[in-house]
Amino acid sequence: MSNGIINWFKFSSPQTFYPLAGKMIPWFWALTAIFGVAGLTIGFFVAPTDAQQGEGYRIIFVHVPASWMSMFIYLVMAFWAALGLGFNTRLSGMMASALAPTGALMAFLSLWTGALWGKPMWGTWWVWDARLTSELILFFLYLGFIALQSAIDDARRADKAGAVLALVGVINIPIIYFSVKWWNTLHQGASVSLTKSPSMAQTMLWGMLLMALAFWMYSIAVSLTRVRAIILERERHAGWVEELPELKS
Amino acid sequence: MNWGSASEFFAMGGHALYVWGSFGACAVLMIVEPILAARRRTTALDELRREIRARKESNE
Amino acid sequence: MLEASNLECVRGEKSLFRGLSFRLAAGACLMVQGANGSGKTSLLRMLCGLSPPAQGEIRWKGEPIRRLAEDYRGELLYCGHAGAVKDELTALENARISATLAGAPVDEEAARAALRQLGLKGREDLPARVLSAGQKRRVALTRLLLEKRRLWVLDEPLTALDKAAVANLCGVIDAHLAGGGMAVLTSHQDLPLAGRVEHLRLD
Amino acid sequence: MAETGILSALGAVIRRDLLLAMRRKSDVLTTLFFFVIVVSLFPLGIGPEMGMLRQIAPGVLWVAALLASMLSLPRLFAADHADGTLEQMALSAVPLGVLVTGKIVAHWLVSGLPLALLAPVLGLQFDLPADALGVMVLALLIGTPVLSLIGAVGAGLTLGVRGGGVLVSLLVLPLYVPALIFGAGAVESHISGLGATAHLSLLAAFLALAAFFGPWATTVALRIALE
Repeated sequence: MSNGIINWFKFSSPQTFYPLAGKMIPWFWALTAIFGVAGLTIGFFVAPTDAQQGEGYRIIFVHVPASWMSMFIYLVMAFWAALGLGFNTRLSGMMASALAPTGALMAFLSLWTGALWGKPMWGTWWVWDARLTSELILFFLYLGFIALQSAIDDARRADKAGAVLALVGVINIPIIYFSVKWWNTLHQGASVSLTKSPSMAQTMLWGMLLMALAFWMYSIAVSLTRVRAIILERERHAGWVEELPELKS
Repeated sequence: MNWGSASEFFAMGGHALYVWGSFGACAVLMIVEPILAARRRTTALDELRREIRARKESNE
Repeated sequence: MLEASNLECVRGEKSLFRGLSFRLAAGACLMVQGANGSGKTSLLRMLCGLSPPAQGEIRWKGEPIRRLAEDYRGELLYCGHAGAVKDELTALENARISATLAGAPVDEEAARAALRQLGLKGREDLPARVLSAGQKRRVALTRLLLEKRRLWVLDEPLTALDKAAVANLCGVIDAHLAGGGMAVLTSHQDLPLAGRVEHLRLD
Repeated sequence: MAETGILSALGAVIRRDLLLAMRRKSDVLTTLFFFVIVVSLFPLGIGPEMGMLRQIAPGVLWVAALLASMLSLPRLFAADHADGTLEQMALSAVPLGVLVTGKIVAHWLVSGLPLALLAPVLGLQFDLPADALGVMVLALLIGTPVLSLIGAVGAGLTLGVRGGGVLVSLLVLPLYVPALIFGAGAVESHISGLGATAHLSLLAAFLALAAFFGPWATTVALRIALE
């Protein structure tokens, strides 16, 4: 038991994580490419044209994965934040700040593709549908997190303050989603449902799943790249950084 | 196979703007973001190199 | 009683001090000295538990202060650069309210007596706005008399005080130490205390 | 610490903050005037058609209440932070969470409660019927404490931070969404004859949750800010 704990703490030190992340990044890029190519092939060439929505429905192959990732990344961010706040591990805070821009990007992509999907289907770029509205608020939460962290100069304080905000946000997100849904049904607004189209074929589901995996691998790869940059920025006065092979050349 | 020809593929049944607008935005942003992240790391490395050199010179 | 072992303080990217250890017994006084920016205030805030040390541990009666939390704070009195004196309130209100906030409410008579003892007789009901810097400082220092705490942590308590007030304050600190209390303080001026003072130099 | 000690400390903080607010009346009045002016601007921007105004009234009043209560947030801890009182609170034998709760209650009493009491007068400008005004006040009475509770977290996080005043709105406004939806929705669904009970109970549930987590998160945020 005690051995396992020691290993965990060793793993969670920036010094050991930095080279480890460097080794993992190419693999995640490779997985991104494999899943991406497979997903796009199915999405464009295997999945049949949708009877009601025509070819426009193919947007779901990026819209749904982006929405999933935007929500999932917030959860992961809150998890790292809680870990950092509870155990005072340096790496957790860095992970949380490395994830935030990617999460914001996913939320933005989800909104962008949602708008482009809405125009041909509903004749309007934006509908105040529960999903899109919650996604918009999630995007604001990401922006708030990034803004708060960049406004605080002291890195340790920025990590902790961001952690509190992420935790408050993660408690609030289900309530926000529920309230927006409630508001939406009360006002009987147009409800855009990308996933629940009745003619959802098995192949479409596969395509979406593969694309979701590609987005997932992408998010890991890019946030690992970013966390390496953050480690270098924060740990520059630690002795081990000067011993890095990148700096010897 | 869904498409008879390449032009049919690019036309996306009249929804070209929306479909390619979505996929294009994803592609562009998902290429730009990793480049920015990698650039952030090389900038940090450059700064470190400069700092180490400065420290060495002041020691000599 | 108070025990610090192997403390390290990091501000920003700079390590201000490391490997700092000391022990303070009942009735002892520790004077922390050092140049500006050597980490005196940081050390004092660390001793209060406001900021955690980057390394090392602070213990009170053998227990880490992090674990003691409110139990430790109930024995501690901290007086920082900012005196926590509200301009909008009168001297008397300031004294009573800060005692209440600290968890040790006092009645009006005790508060008036404390203000008198520090030479603020006749100014009890003036708003702090019209008091001079030294008088405000003395309002802040009434907490020493009103809150019965074992450990005093005073950051530059002499700032803005005149000669008579300094002597007065030294008397208060001496009485506290003679009663088995402890004090940790910083000061740029000489503090003519009657008892033995230990010194700690940072830098 | 005994239970009575905690309650008396809570009362003392509330009394202190109210006393300070009384000596600095202009701060309180600014918030109220802001509320009145924002609400009065809407008819000028939209036009005096009564049917339309009646329809937008709940939303306008609620959005204005959000903005007004947010306007007073940066002051919640800033003065105590600047003069060292906050440090003393953090070092008090009374748990910081209790003192923070007291400050939040006082903030609501000077910034939330007056808004709720003023709302009916402004509702008249929008031709709201009397019973809808009653629901409006009730919804604001339940909802404005939520604004103070969540806002306090934002105020704690941005304490002493560059551009804290603008930042706090970015952090806090998205979190206000449920309060806005349930609060304004209560009045709307009352007007449309559906009854406001469901909305008000949800708003109350949100208040209970905010009352549970808000002071705790604020306390953590303040300790971080003081480090």
